[in-house]
Amino acid sequence: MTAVAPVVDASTAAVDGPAGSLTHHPSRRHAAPMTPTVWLRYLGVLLVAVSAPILLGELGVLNDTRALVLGEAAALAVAALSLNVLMGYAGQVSLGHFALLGVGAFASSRLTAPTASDPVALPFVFGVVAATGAGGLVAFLLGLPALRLRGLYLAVVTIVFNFVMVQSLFQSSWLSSGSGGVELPRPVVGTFEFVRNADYLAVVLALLVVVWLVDANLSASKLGRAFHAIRADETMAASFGIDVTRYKLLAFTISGAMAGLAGALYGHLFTFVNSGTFDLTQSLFLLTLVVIGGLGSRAGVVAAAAMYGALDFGLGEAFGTDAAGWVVFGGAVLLMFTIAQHPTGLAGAWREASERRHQRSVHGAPAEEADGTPATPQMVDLPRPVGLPARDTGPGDGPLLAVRDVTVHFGGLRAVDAVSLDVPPRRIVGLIGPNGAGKTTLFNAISGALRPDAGTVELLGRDLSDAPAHVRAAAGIGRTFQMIGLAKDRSVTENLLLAQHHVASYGAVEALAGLGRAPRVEEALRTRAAEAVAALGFERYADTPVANLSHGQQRIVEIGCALVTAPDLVMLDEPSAGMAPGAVENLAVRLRDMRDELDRTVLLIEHNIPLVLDVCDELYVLANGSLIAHGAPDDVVARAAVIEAYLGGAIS
Amino acid sequence: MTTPLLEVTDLTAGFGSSQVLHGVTFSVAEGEIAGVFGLNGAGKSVTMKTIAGLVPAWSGRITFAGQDITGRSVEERVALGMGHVPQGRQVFPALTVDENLRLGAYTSRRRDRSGYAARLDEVFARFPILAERRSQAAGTMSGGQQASLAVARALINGPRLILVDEPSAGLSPSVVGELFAILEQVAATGVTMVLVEQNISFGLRLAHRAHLLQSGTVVHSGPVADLDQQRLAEHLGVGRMLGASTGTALAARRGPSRSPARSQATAKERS
Amino acid sequence: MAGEDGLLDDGGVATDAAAAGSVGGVGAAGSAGTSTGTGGNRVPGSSGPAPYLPGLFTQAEDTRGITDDEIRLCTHAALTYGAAFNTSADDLNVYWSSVNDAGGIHGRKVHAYYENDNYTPTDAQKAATACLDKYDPFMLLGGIGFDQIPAVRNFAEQRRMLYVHHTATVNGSAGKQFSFTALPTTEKMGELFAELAATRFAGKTVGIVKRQSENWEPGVEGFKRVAGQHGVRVVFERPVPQNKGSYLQDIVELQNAGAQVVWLWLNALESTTFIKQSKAQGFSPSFMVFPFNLTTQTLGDDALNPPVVGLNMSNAYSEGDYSGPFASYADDMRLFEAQYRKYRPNVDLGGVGGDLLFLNWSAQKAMHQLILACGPDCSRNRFIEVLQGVKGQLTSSACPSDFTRAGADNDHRGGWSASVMEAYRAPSGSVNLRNVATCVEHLL
Amino acid sequence: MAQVLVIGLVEGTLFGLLAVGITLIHRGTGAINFALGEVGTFGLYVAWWLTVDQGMPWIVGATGAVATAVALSLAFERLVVRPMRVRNPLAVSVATVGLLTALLSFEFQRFGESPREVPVPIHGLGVRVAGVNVSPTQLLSLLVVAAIAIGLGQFLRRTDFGLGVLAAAQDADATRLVGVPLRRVTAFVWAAGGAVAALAALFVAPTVGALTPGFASTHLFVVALIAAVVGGLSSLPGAFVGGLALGVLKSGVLRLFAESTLPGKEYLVYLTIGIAVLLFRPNGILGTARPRSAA
Repeated sequence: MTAVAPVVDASTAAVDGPAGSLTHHPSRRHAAPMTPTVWLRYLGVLLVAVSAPILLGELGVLNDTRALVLGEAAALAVAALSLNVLMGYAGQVSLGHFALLGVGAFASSRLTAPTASDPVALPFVFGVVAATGAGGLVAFLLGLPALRLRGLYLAVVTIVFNFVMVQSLFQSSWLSSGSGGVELPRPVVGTFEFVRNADYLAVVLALLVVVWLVDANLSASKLGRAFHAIRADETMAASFGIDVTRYKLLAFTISGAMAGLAGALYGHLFTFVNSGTFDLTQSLFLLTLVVIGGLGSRAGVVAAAAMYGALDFGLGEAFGTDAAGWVVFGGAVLLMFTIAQHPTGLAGAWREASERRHQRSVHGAPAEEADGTPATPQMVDLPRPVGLPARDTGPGDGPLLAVRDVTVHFGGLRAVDAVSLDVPPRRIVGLIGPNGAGKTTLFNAISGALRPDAGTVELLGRDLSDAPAHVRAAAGIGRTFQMIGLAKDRSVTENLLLAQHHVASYGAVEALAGLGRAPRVEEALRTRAAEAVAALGFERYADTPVANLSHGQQRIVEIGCALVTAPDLVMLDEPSAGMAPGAVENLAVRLRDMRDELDRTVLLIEHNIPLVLDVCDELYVLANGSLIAHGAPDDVVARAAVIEAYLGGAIS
Repeated sequence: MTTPLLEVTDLTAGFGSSQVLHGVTFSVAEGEIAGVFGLNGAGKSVTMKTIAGLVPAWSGRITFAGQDITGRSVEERVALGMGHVPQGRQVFPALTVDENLRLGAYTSRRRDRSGYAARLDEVFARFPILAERRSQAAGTMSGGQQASLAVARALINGPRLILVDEPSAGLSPSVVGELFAILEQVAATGVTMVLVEQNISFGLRLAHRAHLLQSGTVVHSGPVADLDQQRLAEHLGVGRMLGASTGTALAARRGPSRSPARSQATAKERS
Repeated sequence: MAGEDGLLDDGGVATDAAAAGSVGGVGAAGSAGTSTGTGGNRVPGSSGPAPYLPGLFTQAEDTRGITDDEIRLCTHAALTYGAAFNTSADDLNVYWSSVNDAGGIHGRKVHAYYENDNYTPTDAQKAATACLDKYDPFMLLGGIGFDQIPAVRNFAEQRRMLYVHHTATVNGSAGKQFSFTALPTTEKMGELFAELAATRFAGKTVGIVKRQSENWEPGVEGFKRVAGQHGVRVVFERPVPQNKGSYLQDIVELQNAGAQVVWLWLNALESTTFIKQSKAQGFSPSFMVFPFNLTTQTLGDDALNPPVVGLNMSNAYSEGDYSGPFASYADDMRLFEAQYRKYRPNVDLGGVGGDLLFLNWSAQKAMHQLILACGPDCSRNRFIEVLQGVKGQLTSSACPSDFTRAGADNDHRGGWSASVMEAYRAPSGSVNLRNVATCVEHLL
Repeated sequence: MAQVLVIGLVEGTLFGLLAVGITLIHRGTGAINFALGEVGTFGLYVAWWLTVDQGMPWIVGATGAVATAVALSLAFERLVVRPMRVRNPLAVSVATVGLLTALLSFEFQRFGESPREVPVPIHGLGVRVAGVNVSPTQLLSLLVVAAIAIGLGQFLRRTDFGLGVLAAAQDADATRLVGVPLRRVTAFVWAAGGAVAALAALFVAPTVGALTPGFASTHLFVVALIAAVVGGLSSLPGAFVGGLALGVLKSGVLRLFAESTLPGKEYLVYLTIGIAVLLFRPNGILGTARPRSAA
């Protein structure tokens, strides 16, 4: 068989390059902080969620069949929320998610179902807790390969995972009784047994409200923001101090815990499940719900689950239970249509509609002022956030940043060849050189975005050579990217909150519960972000998704984000690229403000030579990976060697 | 002046919300070599991609060989006689030299397959290195060899116009010299070329007319001959920096007097 | 694949009434024994509610689903033939249509409803819940489904609902209040299969391929117990998960073990696939399976030489063939075909589902006797008494049941006998099944 | 031992057939077509209707199956993939999940779960190797795979359009810049994928023995996916050999751990292999390292 030549398939770089991502629903409002009034609202909803089904059950309006269908829809809603955390927020594809529900259900059954061997059975609550724990643990294990795999390749692993659970573990004798399945008895409180589906529905709805609250807390905390950043661009996330590995595993664990809970609720609803209940077709159906609902939108995915419940119930009443098959068929066709035409799903369509209405009522979209140059914003001058070492404003003796012999090579090519440079405190140092000279590679080696093959990097005497990017960010390096490192589908304020990730000092559990230090710290971050927005003169755009701003405005927001945690060193990668000439003048003013009024130290890559000559105190010139000049800007620029490098040299 | 082979009027284009081209206008006569120069981010590549059809134009008009091709697909423009040496060469790495060339002649082979053999021999004669490695996978060849394959791939289709996008990018200085010789050969055949180049002195040595691009608009168009160092520096926004060395490049240019008119003559003989 | 106990345990439509087993021609005798309270027969439709017979159900629960002019039954079963075979409720109610046209039972029309349980425990509970809410039936009936029945039994016990179901395990029925089965237990079927092996295939080695599930495994223990006593050599035993798909490995190991008889303790689809793959390997032992025309007609000639044999709780059916083993219940078959010609002429009785419709028809015929015996003042308690008091003899096509024999520990099981069948080439050309022995308790 | 090998190879051809289909579509579109098995099964239902129901010869059924599968794939590309605003491999793959679920639920509703007799190209026992029968259909399937790989290989290499297909997989923009109509190339890739799916199903079904909805979309598809991954999702022969390897591995594992009652042991092995290959050899065991272009 003549081999068809193996082919480079750039579009799906196996391990690193993401194979693209699904379109996500960019929410406009940043999540509301957890104030007491919000708590009361949730309490109210919880009361209604519990009392309504019981009342309707009593009146006979909600008979067992209707309650069963609504119960299933509610459990699916919890499952949809869990998949939404993983795929919608953190962008990790999971096509085998129902297996995690199975883990929850079987774990709960192990504790709550009386069997011949151990007739004593623990109450429902233990089952739910065990299910949540087991779901989280197994999801954590599933998350480990996800650290290296992305997009399609992760999808393949999750599908096989689903298969292994259904074909092997869920039918093994120690977990279940072969294909016969297991029993999940209804909860009993004192003498009252939740036999009636309407009563059990109250339990499911109550837990749905709790999960919704947890999800809301998550979105309003640094967890949600970190997940969105990881989905948008892992390098950018690391530059804001996010430990991508830890937060990815956290996303899997939280999602898995919610899935385990959903599995227990689902299992106890039907009181009897077997391995077939959690097979691949169910996982794909859950995916359909989440994508149709609108990836990334809490309300969207729950609405999709409710829609399924209503349809399944309506058709069931009208045409008998066979009709459920057609609901699945309809869902599948809707999935294809959604992905093709409305990738942001129901939520997206809803938002676009409300936005159009909003548009008509208010004047035009937030556009840049006529003359193209926004009000001259000041640089963000904020006191150093609590918890960070006080900024070194004294006349430091050594250089703020010392780079020694950094070498980076890709394959045979030496991108950066033993480069050493010093950045003295409170100075603006420029780094120029023709295309492909290795400037950005050197930048990434300093900021930790890539690991150099040799050389050291020291900031204020602290050796950061082995530190990963997020540690260097926390150590006081703020940076921007050539292609604007921001979560573009989130608002300006959200990005400024995201930028303060490494100073958000509270734990994951506090974030999820919305208690402990979380509310206070979040409040502090919010005020700090508001001050930064005011300083930048962007009040009008506070809630505007960054994607809707002009290129120049996005660049200013990005610089604001780099400054919001008052870093010692600010690294800017071609800030003037793509800026209109007027904006470039503005940029020069602001760069000088950083140095003179904010005592910041700046390392600047730039192509705009006039800007460099105007602003920089010192200048390094890089060509073909090695330094060819260093000194005062006017002197360096005039050197023949520099011009030679720049113009590509005379033709031999 | 004969009607221009390629005419671009008030072209605007960009990506997503950020606009890159703010109204580009220039035209290229048959047989002429037009250089499009500008610093990084001036919009050179976007101009080429919009002319090629890869990037949709927001507004403005592009006419080629007398036809308005603003809305036409990439494939149709190639069939009309537009050849491309894309940025970064973009040869097909896993296909052999022979196969790359055969794909290059895709539209002409569909019209008449008979002429292909002759054109292939002509290309191999012009690029002996390619003849020697004809069955080698393109991806395993050096930068310079890939550059010549990319040029040959465009030539073999018998195009009326070739768009050459930053051919020297990423090549070591020594190979740039080789590439210059190749492009000189192509220019000698009288085919019309639009050359985009970051390496300005390289571009100036080849082009008859230069169009200077800054922040998405053409700030100056004119024959290379009457470009002097001062106006060039000013237009390119490179200011003081471009002191000495461009001067020498221009002087070298003026040596062998090459006006566009003369190369037009050769173009007529060939067709 | 949608998990379910087995793709088509016994061909989809196996409904309930076979579960009710049959009652000998009890007729008048039965009813006399029951209406102790009021002495003589009450004229149907006369005033005053039926006297409450104290028992399992409270007075309020006792007469739900039954009025003077109607009795409602609801069945959960795998109606998954899909539109291709257009199994609709009307196809399954031909017997009741004729009974109702003739005035019903004690003046009551019988309304039977069906909900699809799709072979999965979760859908089975959806079906059972729909049964209760939509129709508030007198009785819930469970079609064949080793995994569905335990799930719905669980549901019925919690809701104090009278539930009569198909085969289940011994300890499955133990301690149950509201659930009854008139069919042999899983263990009993295993024992009978062992006796079949000891008699028809005396001296031959046996290989077992069994579904790995606590609802199936007891049958194999029953088989091995009896096989040990009667010198049946089991040379191979292989548990398989649900819908394994490819059995190549197991087939080759069976051949290596030299099994001459293979007992497929699997559902209809799995058995069909297994036999097909065995024949492809040139391996033709005698197969013992759950026998349905669905399997034999899909296998065609592969179900012959040697003929597939099996045990079932009702009689074989082959359209238009009234000779030989069919003769003893030929008039029932003719009545069955006549009624279908009258009420549902477009149903293809010769097709894959024909024997299942006949099984369902004859089960309804047996249920008819039970309801008749329950008398005009029928109530749930009275029905249970009739059911448990039954000591019937052979009726036309369902095996007799006897609830008294189970003894004090569990009078909820009444099935003790089954029929032996083998595949044969029917006059119509398709490969159907025919009885070899009818309603036998033991083969040894 | 030979027996384990032969069993493995026989089952391996099933995985290999589907894996070739998965790889072809991945090469052409960058996406994984999760509906590949089901498109083939749908075609098989058409073949069943033509042959078993209407009594036509097998070849008529097979043509019907291939035509249906091609039409289905083209319709999917035209109606779902082409109008996609955000078209990246992941979005296309998730869209194929929609196609899989739609076909599966349609088949359940329309044909029900009852097993249907499978149209078989050549009857007869075939040849006996180490105690295992290799049916004529399985032998034929080897020929079919060879024909696909060689035929496709020749078409792609020899014809200009075929070269365009190969080029499009490497660099879509550059392909358009030489004048190749990318739209028609994408349509061809989906159509070819559909045809291979139908052929795979036609030759897998006789070995499985019964036709039911989703028979080629669950067990077989998942293992074929791993086989394609082992083949680097880029080389057709690599995918087929990957399938054979997994088949042999499965029969080995089942024979070795025959006593343990843990069901589905082979799937545990598949999961570990899948992850290992994706993490450490993303180009697959047979896929050669990517030729670095000098740029």
